[in-house]
Amino acid sequence: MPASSLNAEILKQDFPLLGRTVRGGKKLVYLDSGATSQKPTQVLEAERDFYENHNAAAHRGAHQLAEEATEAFEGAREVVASFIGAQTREVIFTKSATESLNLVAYSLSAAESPIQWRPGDEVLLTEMEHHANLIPWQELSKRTGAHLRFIPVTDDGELDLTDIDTLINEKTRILSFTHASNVLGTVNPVRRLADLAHAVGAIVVLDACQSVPHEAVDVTALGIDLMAFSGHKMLGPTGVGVLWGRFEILESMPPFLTGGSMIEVVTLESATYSLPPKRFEAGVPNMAQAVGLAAAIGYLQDVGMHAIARHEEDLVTSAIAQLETMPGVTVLGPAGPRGGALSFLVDGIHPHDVGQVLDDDGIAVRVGHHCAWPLMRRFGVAATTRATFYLYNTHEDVTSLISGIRRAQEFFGTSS
Amino acid sequence: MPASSLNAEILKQDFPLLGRTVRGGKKLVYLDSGATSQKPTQVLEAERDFYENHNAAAHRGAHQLAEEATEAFEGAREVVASFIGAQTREVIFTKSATESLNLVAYSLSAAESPIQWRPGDEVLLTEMEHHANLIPWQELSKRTGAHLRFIPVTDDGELDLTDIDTLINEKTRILSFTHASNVLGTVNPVRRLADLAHAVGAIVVLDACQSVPHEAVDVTALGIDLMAFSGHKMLGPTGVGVLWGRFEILESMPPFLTGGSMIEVVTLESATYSLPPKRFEAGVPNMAQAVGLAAAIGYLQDVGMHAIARHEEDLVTSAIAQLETMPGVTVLGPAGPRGGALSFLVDGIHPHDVGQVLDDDGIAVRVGHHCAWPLMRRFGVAATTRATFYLYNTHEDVTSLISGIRRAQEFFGTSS
Amino acid sequence: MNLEKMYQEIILDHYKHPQFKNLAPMVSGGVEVHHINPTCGDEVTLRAQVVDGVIESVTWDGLGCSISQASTSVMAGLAQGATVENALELTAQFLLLMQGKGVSTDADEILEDGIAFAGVAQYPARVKCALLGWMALKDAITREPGEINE
Amino acid sequence: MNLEKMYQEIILDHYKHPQFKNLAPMVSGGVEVHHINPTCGDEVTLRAQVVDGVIESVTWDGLGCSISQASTSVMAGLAQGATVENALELTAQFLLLMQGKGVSTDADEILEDGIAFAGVAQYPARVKCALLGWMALKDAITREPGEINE
Ligand SMILES: Cc1ncc(COP(=O)(O)O)c(C=O)c1O
Ligand SMILES: Cc1ncc(COP(=O)(O)O)c(C=O)c1O
Repeated sequence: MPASSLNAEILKQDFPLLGRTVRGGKKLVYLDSGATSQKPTQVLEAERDFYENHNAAAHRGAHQLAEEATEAFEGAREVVASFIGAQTREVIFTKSATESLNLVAYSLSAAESPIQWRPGDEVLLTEMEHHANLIPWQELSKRTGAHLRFIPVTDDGELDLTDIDTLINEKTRILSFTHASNVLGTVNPVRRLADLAHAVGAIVVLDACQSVPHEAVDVTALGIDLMAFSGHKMLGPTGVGVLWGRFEILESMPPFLTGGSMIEVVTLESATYSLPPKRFEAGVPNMAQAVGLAAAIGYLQDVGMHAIARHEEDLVTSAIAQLETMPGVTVLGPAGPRGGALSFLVDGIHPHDVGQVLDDDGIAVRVGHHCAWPLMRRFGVAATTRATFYLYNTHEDVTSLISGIRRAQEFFGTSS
Repeated sequence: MPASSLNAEILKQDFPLLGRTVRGGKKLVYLDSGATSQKPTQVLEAERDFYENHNAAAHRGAHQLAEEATEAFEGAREVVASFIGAQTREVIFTKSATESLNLVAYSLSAAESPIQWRPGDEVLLTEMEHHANLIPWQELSKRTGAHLRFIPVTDDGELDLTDIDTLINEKTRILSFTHASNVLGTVNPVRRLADLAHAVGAIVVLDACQSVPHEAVDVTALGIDLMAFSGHKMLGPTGVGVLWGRFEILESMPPFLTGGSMIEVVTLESATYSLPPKRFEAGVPNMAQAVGLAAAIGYLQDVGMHAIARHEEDLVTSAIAQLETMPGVTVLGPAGPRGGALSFLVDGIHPHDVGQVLDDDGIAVRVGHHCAWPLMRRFGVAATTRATFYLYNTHEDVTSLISGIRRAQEFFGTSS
Repeated sequence: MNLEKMYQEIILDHYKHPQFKNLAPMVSGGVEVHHINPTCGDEVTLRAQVVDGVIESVTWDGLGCSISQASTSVMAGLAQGATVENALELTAQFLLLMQGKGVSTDADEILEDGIAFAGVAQYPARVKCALLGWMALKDAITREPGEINE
Repeated sequence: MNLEKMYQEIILDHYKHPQFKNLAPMVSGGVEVHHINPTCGDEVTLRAQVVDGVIESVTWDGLGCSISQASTSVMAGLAQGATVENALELTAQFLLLMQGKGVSTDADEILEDGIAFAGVAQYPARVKCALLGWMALKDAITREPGEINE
């Protein structure tokens, strides 16, 4: 049974990379898990075991290895499904959340899409979307003529729902938004928005990149139709993502990538398509990465998603409290409850320069627009410095961050 | 310097999986590398080293790890480029050849495609294409109205070029075909076809899945425009493929997947796109897999592509010679020179049953339509049994295959 | 598990002498279905005549491996004259057998020759072969008469 | 490499007191370009007046980090009054410096304050910052006069 709390110092030992030093012997303080997480040995071992013992083309051979590879790959699908409260056949392996979201945007704008686009139709997003949940819809809009509309963001970094009843209207065909902001840490009211969108018959898509790694997510409770996330942000390998969809929705959607293993019957002129999930998994799949992702989920479950969420909340609350006492430092986003992405500004020092000083101390944060450029414009900044926390981060890491920022202020002569 | 010949027995020791047994202690004889290859320890170590020492989001962070990850990923791109005689900026990492081919088919049928489709336009394929190089074009044909035409296949399994001057005509906008058949082993005359297609202004796409792993390929010498292949068939990890394209062509193509890291400037309403290769690599990339693929290429280069090609030719020639002496056994495809895919039929025994008997002896072959269903129809069969060879296969493996087939004939009482 | 255990004599017998593999002419009220195994291209065409809930005749033709041919032959033998209800129950039992989930205690009584396929469950890639004809039967007897499905 | 070596005094000076950061009014025959660093959003707007192959004036405005601001300031100082040919040579030298490929022996003479950026080459992610203003210059002085690029 997972414990209700966790010991990050002990967990850290499972992550070989976290033991290394950078910039001439400085201890690494990794606060960039929002971009990509580190991997525990258990995940690396699972991938390796696949390659060394069971590697063959899944679904394609009649020999023992092919059977084992199929079992490993399909077993991984079961693990993912049960992790998010879904049916196994509702889980599609993609290469990334980016592919998952593109799959949806392409499929829903194809000729055989369950949505028959009419002039004036709308797709509703928010001002806080990652480019991965913005540009695919801009492209869809070019193909279908649909108008993009945006739920605005308040100064506190929350969705501004004042006009939600006009934003969600009978022309809304799709609502797609992020569960948790990768910049502000905001956690959005999924169920409420999903219910409003469903009331007008829209399809609801959730970008769960920044939620599934950090808290228990149940797709049924959220009341959504489709959901995307990436393996590499949740202790899994690079090169694997997930698209979940309600089976009825998936079944109504035409394929996206086409090729081997997703067809029923093929002639030179035409092809009929398999049922989901196969319909959406053309080609020899990313088997080892799916297996690695399943191992990552096993690791997260052993630690316990509630313990992880509580631990991160602890860290981010402490970080915010300390940052707020520092002159010249402004934290963006809501006070709480919130996710673990923490963006801040330091008066008179550009985020690149803040990041550089932190890096010199061995502290890895991200600086820039975080692939959410429109949100930056909304806040009138070109960039922020962002720290993100995960299960292996400690209070000591927070302390290092705070001292690093202080050093930056001293270095650039902006400390008072 | 790579030697001119290789010792498969010694190479085999680098492949942990090849040491295992199957079906109750039988020595594994892996003859299914055409579906997916096994991986040497060197590749697994390279991936692991990336995860344990350099893992971070490439192109996205300003800290040391992010620099190292970027260097590892971009270094892998250089390795791939020099392996196929290309410029570095011409190499795009995808998840698979299937994605690469879909990327091309989607991009070339988008509104901003360099091809402006006109009624009556044609896309020319061949009857021997893998579904991955067939169905994406069927879908393109639905979007653009283009007609698909096919270069027929002779009874010997070669392309029938009798009518090539009418098949390639001023309406041909794209010629896409496989370098080497995954079923018949046929190697197609790339340069000749590419030159004919270029003479009418068509874009030439090559499916190099079954050539790049097995012989030295130089994109310039081939005279083509775009080329797709998969890492997992060439000792690399699953979850990584390559699209190569002449820079001028890539630069003229609109993006396919959209999202982070492929844009210049983004507003809520629109985005401008980076130059290739970034334009085609949205999202956090499959870094570890790219690094693994580079290690696989290093391994292949150490052994030497010419030695590999010669070794496989040796094996396949010997196998064909032995099969041809067996009553009731028919080899499909050309006598030679040919690639290493060897399909055959055994009178009175369905390929599934042949495969089952071989499997019982520990011999892994593939049975079925090999994702080339139209080609099966062309030969009037539902399926074949296929053995494929690679650098780690030995003459002993060929002997096992022959005895296995004999056992199948005995078991089903068809041996005379 | 070895080859001999999987390919029981009964299976090889049915394979070499398939029963009811001879499509009866379509009569009014008959149903024809055509099923394909997409992973290998094996096909079966099946015609069934159901009158008042009783399967009066099942005939078939097809291309495929020993397992698919033999299991379709066994299926056709069992289905002749059975009620639709019974045939569906048989199909369910056969499916359980193939999924290796254990079958009811009297399974070998009701499945008769079908029980010989128990070993196939050990080879996941062959399960689809064994099910091809059975799924065609299920499809045919749960349709409206007169339908022809391609 | 440490922080102090990267952020030389000269860099911090230019950052705090950027030169020619004050867009001159557009006059006929002038060129304006606008460049953005897509990985971080930093921007520069640059106006140049070229008469008979000589850069009569370069002014700029922009938002960005210390490195991009300082390097644009240094660039503007060096470019005033230079010939287009010389300015392109300077740009080439600065690019070599940033690529860590070594520069000509008299580089510190011709790049003057620019040589202070040598340490930036150690930080690949910052190289683009240092190049932002220079690339804008190169773009501006190789265009036809009167062009405005967004
Ligand atoms: C000739 C050919 N083309 C395309 C493919 C598709 O490759 P993948 O499944 O790795 O995308 C394959 C292999 O399955 C192949 O043999
Ligand atoms: C909120 C959000 N959505 C989408 C993505 C895209 O994920 P990926 O790059 O793994 O496809 C990210 C991460 O970069 C993210 O934080």
